[in-house]
Amino acid sequence: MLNTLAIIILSLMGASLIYVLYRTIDGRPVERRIVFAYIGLAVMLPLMMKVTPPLPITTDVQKLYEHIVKLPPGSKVLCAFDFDPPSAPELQPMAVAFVKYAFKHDLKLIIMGLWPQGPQQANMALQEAFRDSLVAVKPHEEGIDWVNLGFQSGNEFVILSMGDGFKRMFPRDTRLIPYDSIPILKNVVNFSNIDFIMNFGAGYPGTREWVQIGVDRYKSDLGAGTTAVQATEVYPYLSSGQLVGLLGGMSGAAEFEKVLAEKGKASTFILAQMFGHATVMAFVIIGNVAFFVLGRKKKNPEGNN
Amino acid sequence: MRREVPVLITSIAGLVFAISYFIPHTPFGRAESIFGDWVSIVQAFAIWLGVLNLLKVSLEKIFRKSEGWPYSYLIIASLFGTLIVGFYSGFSGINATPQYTYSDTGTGFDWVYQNIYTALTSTMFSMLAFFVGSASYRAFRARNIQATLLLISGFLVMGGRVPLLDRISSIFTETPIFSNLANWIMNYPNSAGQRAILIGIALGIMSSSLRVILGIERSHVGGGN
Amino acid sequence: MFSVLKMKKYLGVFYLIALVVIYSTIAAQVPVDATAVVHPPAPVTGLTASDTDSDHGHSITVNWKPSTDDGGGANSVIGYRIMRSNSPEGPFDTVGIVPLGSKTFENSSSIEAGTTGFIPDDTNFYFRVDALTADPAVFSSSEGTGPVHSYGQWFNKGLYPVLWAVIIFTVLTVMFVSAAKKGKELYVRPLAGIEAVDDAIGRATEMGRPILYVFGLGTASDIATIASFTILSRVAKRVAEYQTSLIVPCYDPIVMAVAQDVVKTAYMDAGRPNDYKEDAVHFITNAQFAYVGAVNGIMLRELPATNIYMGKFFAESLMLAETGVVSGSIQIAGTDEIAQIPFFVVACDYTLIGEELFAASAYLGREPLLLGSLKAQDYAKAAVLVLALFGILAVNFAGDLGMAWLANFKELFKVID
Amino acid sequence: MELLGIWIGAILTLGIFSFLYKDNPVYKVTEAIFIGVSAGYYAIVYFFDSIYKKFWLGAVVAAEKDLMLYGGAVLGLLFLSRLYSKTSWIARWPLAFIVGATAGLYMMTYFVTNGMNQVASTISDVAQKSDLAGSSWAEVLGTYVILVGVVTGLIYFFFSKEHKGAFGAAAKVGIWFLMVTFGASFGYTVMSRMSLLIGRMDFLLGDWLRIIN
Repeated sequence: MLNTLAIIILSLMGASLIYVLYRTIDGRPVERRIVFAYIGLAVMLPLMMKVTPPLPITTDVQKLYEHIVKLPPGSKVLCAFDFDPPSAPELQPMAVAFVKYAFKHDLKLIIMGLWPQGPQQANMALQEAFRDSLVAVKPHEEGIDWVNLGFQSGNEFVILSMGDGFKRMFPRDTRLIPYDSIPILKNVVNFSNIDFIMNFGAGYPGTREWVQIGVDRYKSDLGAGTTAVQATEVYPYLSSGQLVGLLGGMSGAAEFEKVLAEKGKASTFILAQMFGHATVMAFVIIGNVAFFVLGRKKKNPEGNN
Repeated sequence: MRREVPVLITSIAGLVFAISYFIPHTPFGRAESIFGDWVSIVQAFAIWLGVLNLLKVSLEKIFRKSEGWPYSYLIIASLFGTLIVGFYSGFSGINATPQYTYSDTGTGFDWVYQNIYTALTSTMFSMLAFFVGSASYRAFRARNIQATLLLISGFLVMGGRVPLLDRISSIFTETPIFSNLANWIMNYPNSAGQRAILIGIALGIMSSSLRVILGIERSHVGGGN
Repeated sequence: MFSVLKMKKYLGVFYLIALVVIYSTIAAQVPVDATAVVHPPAPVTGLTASDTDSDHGHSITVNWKPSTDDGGGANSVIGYRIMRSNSPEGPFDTVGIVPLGSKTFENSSSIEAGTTGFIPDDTNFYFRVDALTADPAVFSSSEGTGPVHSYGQWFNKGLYPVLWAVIIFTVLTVMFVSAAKKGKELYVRPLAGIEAVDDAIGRATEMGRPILYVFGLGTASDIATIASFTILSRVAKRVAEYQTSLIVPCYDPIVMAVAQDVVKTAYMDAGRPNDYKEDAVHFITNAQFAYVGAVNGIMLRELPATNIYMGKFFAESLMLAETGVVSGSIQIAGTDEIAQIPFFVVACDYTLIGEELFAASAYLGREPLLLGSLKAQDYAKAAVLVLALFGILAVNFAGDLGMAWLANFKELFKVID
Repeated sequence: MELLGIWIGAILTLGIFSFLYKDNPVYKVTEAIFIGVSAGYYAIVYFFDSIYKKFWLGAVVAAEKDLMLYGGAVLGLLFLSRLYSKTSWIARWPLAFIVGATAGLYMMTYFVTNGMNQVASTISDVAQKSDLAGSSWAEVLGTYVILVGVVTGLIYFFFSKEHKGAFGAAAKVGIWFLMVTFGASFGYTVMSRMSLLIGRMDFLLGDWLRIIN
């Protein structure tokens, strides 16, 4: 019911764009609020449609996956949650998928955050993971299978000092249990005892800082999930091998869920993402068609860019 | 005194971190970790400075009855509201057995975070989606070669990174042409451009850091050179 | 008769014995059938321990060849336990457990004496590695190794290239800065964006419309904002000469204060101190969207002929640029926020990209510090280009030229910390 | 309590979205709450995780006290002198410390990670992937694209020579590469923005109105 309704409205919207094009060429552009309405609906309606479009797995995601599956059971994974609620739609699904995978394959998670909101997002991800039936089959104990070290101020300096000893920056976990009396952290002194670092980064401090210090200075293996905005900036680290793999934005998250065979939110969001992009592209085209039909404004000189 | 001391502090701090990169041996390795601790603590106080400053500014606004002053009451109220909930959650957690932290799931502070903070921040930024839309309709023009190139590659990435253009191409072929293309653009031309920028930035940061450490650059201590 | 009775009695005894025998044999069978015995796996071989190189000490690296039953053979190994002791005889205690497949373990500690697991430097230790199986009781220990002690190194090997590069760069910077201070003419190429400013101001005069100058959300300590001040002073000077009007709405009070005396001085330099109006540069608010709203309002009311955006911009960039297009102004932008540059490029007529912004302010301000370091950076870039191209040739043709050593040229850049 | 939370969240969300229609008091109210709450949030987190957990527990109540931490606390307190214009100059000391430390760290990290390692991989890529053996034509092409892009891009950011002749041509190619790069980040930024909105829509339709689940 909702599904069909959504489809009908969306197709009507598509058709009406032609009228918008006509008006724009006619020199009577529609006002912003109309455009806002288009964007809003284009994102809202697909959420009502239970469709997951086919998604090819990109090499960046594949690389990360191949590295993760190589981690033997019992490996210690440092999981850095460096993002806040605004970036959650992109990064939370990645985090959830990763945590679920880790628990199912008995990877030990050491969670921390360079962003104040990180550890709280981690808590949410853990709650979500525990709801998974396959994770629930065997109990996962805090302090043995995972620990949340919380947040520490100092941005990249936190990573730097962790090179001397994690305890230095995280003397206690979020339950205020002293570092030395947490079983999972027994014999974990610094990066040399960590098998893999997974970073979910939304900006500064984030993936770049982990590459600069965690990888280039302390020689750890780093995988990253970043917001789309960040992704473009960290791609060079991917081709130079400073990152083992990269999940970029919502589609990265969806691919990650697919490759890990975890049904998650990102897969359900990707359709809305498609329509959102389509709308923006349509408006760019309309705007530019009008721009050329009406002829370049006289006042506009040959810019240098 | 007001100039020299800060400049000296800057140089010392800078040198410690620069040198300890090459010389791990004590005292540098050790000094580095101690300074690292300090940075962490100082930044925490800096945040508090910011908060107190906000309080100060809002109060001034109210006393001066300057434009939009009634909202300042609201700012102060919500600030204190959050602080009270936070401190309550925190200290009751510290005194409880077993201890829990201010941000654990189920605490009042976490409730504020989940329902108020999250809603506000996420929505604030999600508005940008609308603005991108209207800007793409009214402002983003292929006004010259560069802008045209930008828009084209933007299009390929936008349409290729989600199965949008592939939907169209799938009529003719099974292989996800556009997804591969977008992926290629990201991995090669994009990486190339980013690398050029990165290298530029690296040198830029290096020279500015150098000026700061050598004490030639003093704008941060509130003085020309 | 009585013998029969006897017989019965012995029979009972016989049964008894028989039962005992049967039960005992069954009992003997039980453990054998119930649990499969875990045979101790092959121990690890080639165990070595040495001080971890290029560090501050307090760390020993242990290497070994995995057990033959790790991933192969009896496939019984589930991991390795690294044991340490102060004497060859032991007692050994666990310092780490690593998953199967591992070949190395770094036993390091904090440099703070007294912290748990602290490894004092120059103290002898002995190591042993146990190959563990599913049964905690069944494992096989390797030969012990040692004595080994940790110590700090005075220089981090593999960083020589970095060191040289840093030294050269430092010398260059200091050289050029002092040269510029001495007033040596250092050439900086003209930038289209800056050239355009003058025409834009001229045009504003013809149309009798104001110039809008926006700093963005940067604070007075951001390099981008500092660069922007230099550009503003140039703009203000021209504006004063052409007797056009200038609007500078500010987001940050301190930026506003600085901007005010920048503009004031510019008017004085132009010889028109009386034309300067206090309210040309004014504070709006430091809430992002409120600020954008206000500036957009100004654009639509005053219809400035030219909008100049120079400094640090965030999400507001496209909102400003969009309104600018709608109000039909020429737009010139410059920022070092990579994520915002695209929006400026497609919405503005000219955009200064990243470093260009700094170059522009050096070009206009002729400020020795900026000029000097800009030069140093240029030379560094040139060096990078030359070395990179040479490196590629070297790596590709070293073999053909019979100069194998050239093939390692790229190692010059590879930083192995 | 949870339901109440969701309703409050929804009301605040709509309050902010009301800005899309036009700037209005409702938006201003939510904005004010936004400023207050986020300030309070940061204050709490930094207080408990840094000042309490790291400094207080580490230097004041711990068994073996790390007295060095007091140095940080003193520097930090100096920051607060900013609040009074007369003493504000003292705040330059901690500021100077932070600026210096950052400069010292950045000088190395940026130079190594963004400088040397990037150049190194540009070189070695060409060395490794430049023959069709073992890598697809797309990779081979890509490798050379990276090489050309990096070189011309750097040339564009070279300010000591006017863009004329062959040099100018190279610079032009450079700016084209930069534009493709910016195009990519344009596309990705749009992608991010859409995701944020999707997140909110999911909250409104799913958690609040329960239309989708």
